Amino acid sequence: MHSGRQAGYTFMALGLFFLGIYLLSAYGNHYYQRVGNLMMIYVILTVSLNLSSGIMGISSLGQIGFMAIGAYVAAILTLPPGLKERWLTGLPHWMHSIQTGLLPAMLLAGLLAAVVAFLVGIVILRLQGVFAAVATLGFLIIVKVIAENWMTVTRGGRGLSALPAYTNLWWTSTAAVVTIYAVWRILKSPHGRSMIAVREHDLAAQSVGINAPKIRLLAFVISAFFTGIAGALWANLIGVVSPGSFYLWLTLLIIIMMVVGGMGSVTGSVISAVGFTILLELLRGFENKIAMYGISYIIFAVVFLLMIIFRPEGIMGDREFSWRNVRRIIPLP
Amino acid sequence: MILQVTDLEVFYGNIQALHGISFNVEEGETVTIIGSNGAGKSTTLLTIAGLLKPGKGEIKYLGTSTKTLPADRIVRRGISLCPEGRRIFSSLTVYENLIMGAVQRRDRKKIRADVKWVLSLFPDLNSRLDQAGGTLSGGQQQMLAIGRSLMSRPKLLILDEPSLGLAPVLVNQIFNVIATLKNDGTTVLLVEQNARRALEIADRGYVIETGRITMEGSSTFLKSNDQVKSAYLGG
Amino acid sequence: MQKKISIAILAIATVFLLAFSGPVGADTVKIGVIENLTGSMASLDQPSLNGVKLALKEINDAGGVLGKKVEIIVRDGKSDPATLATVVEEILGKGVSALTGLSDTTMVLAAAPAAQRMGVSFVSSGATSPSLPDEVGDCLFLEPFGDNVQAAAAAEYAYNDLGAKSVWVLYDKAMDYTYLLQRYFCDRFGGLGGAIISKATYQTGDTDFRAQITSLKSKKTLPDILFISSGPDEIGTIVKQVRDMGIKIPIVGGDGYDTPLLAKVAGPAAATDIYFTTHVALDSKGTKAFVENYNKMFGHPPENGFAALGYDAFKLIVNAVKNANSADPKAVKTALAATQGFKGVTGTINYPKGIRVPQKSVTIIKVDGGKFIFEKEVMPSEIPAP
Amino acid sequence: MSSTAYFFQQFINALSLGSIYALVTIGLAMVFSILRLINFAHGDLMMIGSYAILMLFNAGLPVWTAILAGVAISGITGIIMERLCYRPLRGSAEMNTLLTSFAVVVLLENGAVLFFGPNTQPFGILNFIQPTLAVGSLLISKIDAITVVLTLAILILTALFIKKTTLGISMRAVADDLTASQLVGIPLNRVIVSAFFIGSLFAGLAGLLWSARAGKIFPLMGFIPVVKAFVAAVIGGFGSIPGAVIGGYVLGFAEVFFVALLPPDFQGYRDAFVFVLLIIILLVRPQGILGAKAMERRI
Repeated sequence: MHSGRQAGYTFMALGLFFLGIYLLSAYGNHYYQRVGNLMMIYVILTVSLNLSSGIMGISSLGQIGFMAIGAYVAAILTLPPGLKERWLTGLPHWMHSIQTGLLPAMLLAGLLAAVVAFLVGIVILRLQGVFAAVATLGFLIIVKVIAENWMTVTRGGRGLSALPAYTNLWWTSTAAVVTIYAVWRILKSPHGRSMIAVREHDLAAQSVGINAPKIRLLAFVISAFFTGIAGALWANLIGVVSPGSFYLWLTLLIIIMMVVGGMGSVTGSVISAVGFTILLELLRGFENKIAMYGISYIIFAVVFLLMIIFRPEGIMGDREFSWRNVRRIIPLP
Repeated sequence: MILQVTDLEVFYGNIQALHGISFNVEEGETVTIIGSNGAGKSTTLLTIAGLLKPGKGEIKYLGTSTKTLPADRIVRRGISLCPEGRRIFSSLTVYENLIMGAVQRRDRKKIRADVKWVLSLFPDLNSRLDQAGGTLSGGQQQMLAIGRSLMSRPKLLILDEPSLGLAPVLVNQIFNVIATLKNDGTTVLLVEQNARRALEIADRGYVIETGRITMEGSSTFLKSNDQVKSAYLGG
Repeated sequence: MQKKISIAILAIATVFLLAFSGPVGADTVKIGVIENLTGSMASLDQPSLNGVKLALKEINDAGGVLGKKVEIIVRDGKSDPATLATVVEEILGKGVSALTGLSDTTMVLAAAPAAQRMGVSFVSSGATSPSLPDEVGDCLFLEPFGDNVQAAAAAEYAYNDLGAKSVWVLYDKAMDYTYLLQRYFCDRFGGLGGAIISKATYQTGDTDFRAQITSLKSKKTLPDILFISSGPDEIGTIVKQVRDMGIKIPIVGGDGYDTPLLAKVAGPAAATDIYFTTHVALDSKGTKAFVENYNKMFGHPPENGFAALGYDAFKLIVNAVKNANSADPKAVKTALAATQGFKGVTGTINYPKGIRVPQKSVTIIKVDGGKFIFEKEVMPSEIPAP
Repeated sequence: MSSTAYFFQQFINALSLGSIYALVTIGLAMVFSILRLINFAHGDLMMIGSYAILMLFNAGLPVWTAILAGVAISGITGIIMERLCYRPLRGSAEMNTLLTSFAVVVLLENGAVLFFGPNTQPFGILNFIQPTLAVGSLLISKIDAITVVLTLAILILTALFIKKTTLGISMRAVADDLTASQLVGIPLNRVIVSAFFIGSLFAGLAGLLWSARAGKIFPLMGFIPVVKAFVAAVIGGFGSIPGAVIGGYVLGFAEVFFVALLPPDFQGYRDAFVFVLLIIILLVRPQGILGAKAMERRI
């Protein structure tokens, strides 16, 4: 198929997507908007996790730690100055009077998460497989403990509240599109091929001149950047950040979304994040109907177990969406 | 016929390693399979031992199919594979390694007697019974590996490259033991890169190349065959 | 294959969108109840929901309000702020007159802002941070007293009635409630002239407090009392381990102690010489009926004080609906803010003008041999600023 | 209290905490050494064991019968878990089995919430042995004494089992070389099931001791001990059973003395400290502090 035509389709699809976003923000009720926002944030989280874990093959259980860092950075930046002065006495004085908007908060959140990922990555990425998983889980717990104890900067277990509700569907959907595009481009670039090569065979890749530690670190840092941004969006969506919010449940949720979508497939991650957000809402509805609270997580866990036993490669494996395949079933012009 | 392999095909994922090989071993015989690296020798043996599952074909042991049995059941039936690279349990003692060879047996007294018997075959191990397997020298490890295989009292002993990487003196020692076993009536299937030695001891042999049997015959025939000579016996 | 899946997902999504956008009937008064029925907060919020259900039954048995039946819309927040923020929108979309539930400040902070934006009042049934109403806005009401009130009452009781001049403090660092409670306590106790010997901390979920207790034992001079600021799940274990290690000093604490677990986990021998502040004495006349009815409905007595708080919070809302003579959220809010002399199980609620933390008296309970004994009802003379 | 007495008191605290960690860690390490599976659901076996004991006791069984039956139920649950969740995944990627164990955690914990209710329940069935033992100025709670003695007895039995019995040697052989152990005819399923069973029995027992110390049980009680056991396993060199025991005690001592020796403002950082320790050990001595050479190739 002609590449110009593919680009045309893509722009049309994007146009439709944003039209949908417009309709939802203008006419949808708050509940659907909220679900839509969370869906977009889960898309960002899953796609960026897929970069480091699926495509690059780093077994990380600590991804949500970067989200926590992003969320706290954004929370501190966007917190009204009066509250900042009262609560966050450990901040440098000049920061008390600063209150940024969402965009700078998001970018700084992403950057700081990336910097931390860089430092942590240098140390932890020397480990492989389950040991990397254990160490990154350790990182997640360390982040939580610091958030719980660094009273003068994070306000401890009480968390930071009264954050301005900057986040809306335009922000989350744009950030999601940017994340998907960026990860897609990386995947299709020489870097992406190096990542897959290192994942598939570390030594062989090194022998053809790929700097494996560097490429692993790169994937880890970029992934943390987008995860940090998701954290910032989350903070200004929910309006309160606390240490317990960024912990095992979210960790498990996005890993499951990634695995079910297909490790290595950006398309799979998007489908899966969207699908699971809806599935979880449906299950919640079901749970309310029969008033057996907790059953939704049980079903969720069983779905995952069945999936990993009978279709461990996930919905998409490592295949990607292409207009060519779409044309096979739907006659596009 | 103790072992009959027919049209065996084995795949690693999408890659086909064996393209339908057939051979057989008669009771009391010593049969060798020779071939170069990657020809499919070890794949064949691991499939017989039940660690790899064949895509197609049949493996019959004493008349019944074994291809769906798990590895431990195959050992219980009387096939014992001494794997390439020895693979002894390095953190277990020599004695424990031997006991593990008899893990399928319940006759404690006979097991003890068999330990003595194995030690008589490999006297070097005698003084090292309590030493960890990993601390043995290469030759001793090979002896231990063969000894461990013998501990299940196999009707069919399969040896995969028993002389690989050993000094000539040790190679002699290993082959002497194989000769002893042969004389005692044990059926032996031997895979060797050292084709000369293998054909000296074996009654018959097969040549395997890229997953296919390309030649078979008595040892004398193979030894005198020009192709075998140039490819495996160093001209 | 993946196409089929995505089509299926789309289909499901459509069904789901339709299913949840049904018309809102006007024949009942709807009240939203948002509780964490699963996850870490469930042990506080499930009893709270039970309290709501009991109140609902009583109200509807008595004919409802404004001639209509009352209906509750319950949603589980799963102890997860994102879920809470979502389900609160879902409930608000169904046209509720007011919302209630939740026992933890962080959780309220995740759920309540949406209600504030829509102008629907949210009566927090269990969160006790006195600054909460100001952090959220004029739609947020506390049903219980603020932590500053009960902490001050505890400090004054310890200093004046128990004659304590020094205290050792142990608190849960991971909870807003426990942190604030000990802070207000230390403010007031220090203000009275008492000495704080030292503080130690633990975290929700810990089960071993011996290291902290042993370091207390190593002090040259032991304090007169221990102030242990803990939630209901840990206090029994702490008391047990304190007493196991031979420390007989009186223990003082807050409403987190108000659970049968305290005596059951610690055992009657250990659960002695303990004093705590709470909303109500569960053995007093005013609560007898509540405890009996709860027992009848659920087959067991109230798990903890949150059951009574949930019960009261719900009745408080219905009372406001009655006073407003309307189920309109704005009218209900105005009526709530004007609440005077509402008699609940957990005390009498008045909201002074512009303040949405009730002025309630504090009950002090003494625990002796595992039995909760009503000691006195007090109003602290000085209350630390929120 | 003199400083020596203080030290000894903390020593006893650490010994008893370390004993429970050791018990939990053995099961984790046993399964890991054979399957390379980190079973996060191991902690939930503690929960299931404790609930089973309590329910059987409440149903009128004598204490000791209830305990034996409850511990056995925990062991059987371990076997079921292996059969339903882990066996179908045998041979798949390490990450997949790790995630599966997470899913099992979600399943069991939410199942328990549904089945037993979310509330903390008092666990006082050992209260009849509660009183403390005074030795000089030291106070030793009897449950601590029982914990330490019982753990020691179990450790000795385990050592004998691992060292002397065919099944025990088989476990070590499988841990050593999976392929070779199949070739010599070790029945893999039987060994794996045994490892799960024994590990789960110990988890059930650890659950009993843990719950008796805390005096309460709740559906989510298993997670913290399993994460700690995890750290202990790493300290000891993952998969090594003597290492697991040592790791358990090292962690018990580290935790107690961290809280004992540091000012309260830093006590909250205890878990962060524990995990920094874990990461350092993984990097510097991945074979664990025991440092057996044979462990290195596991990483």
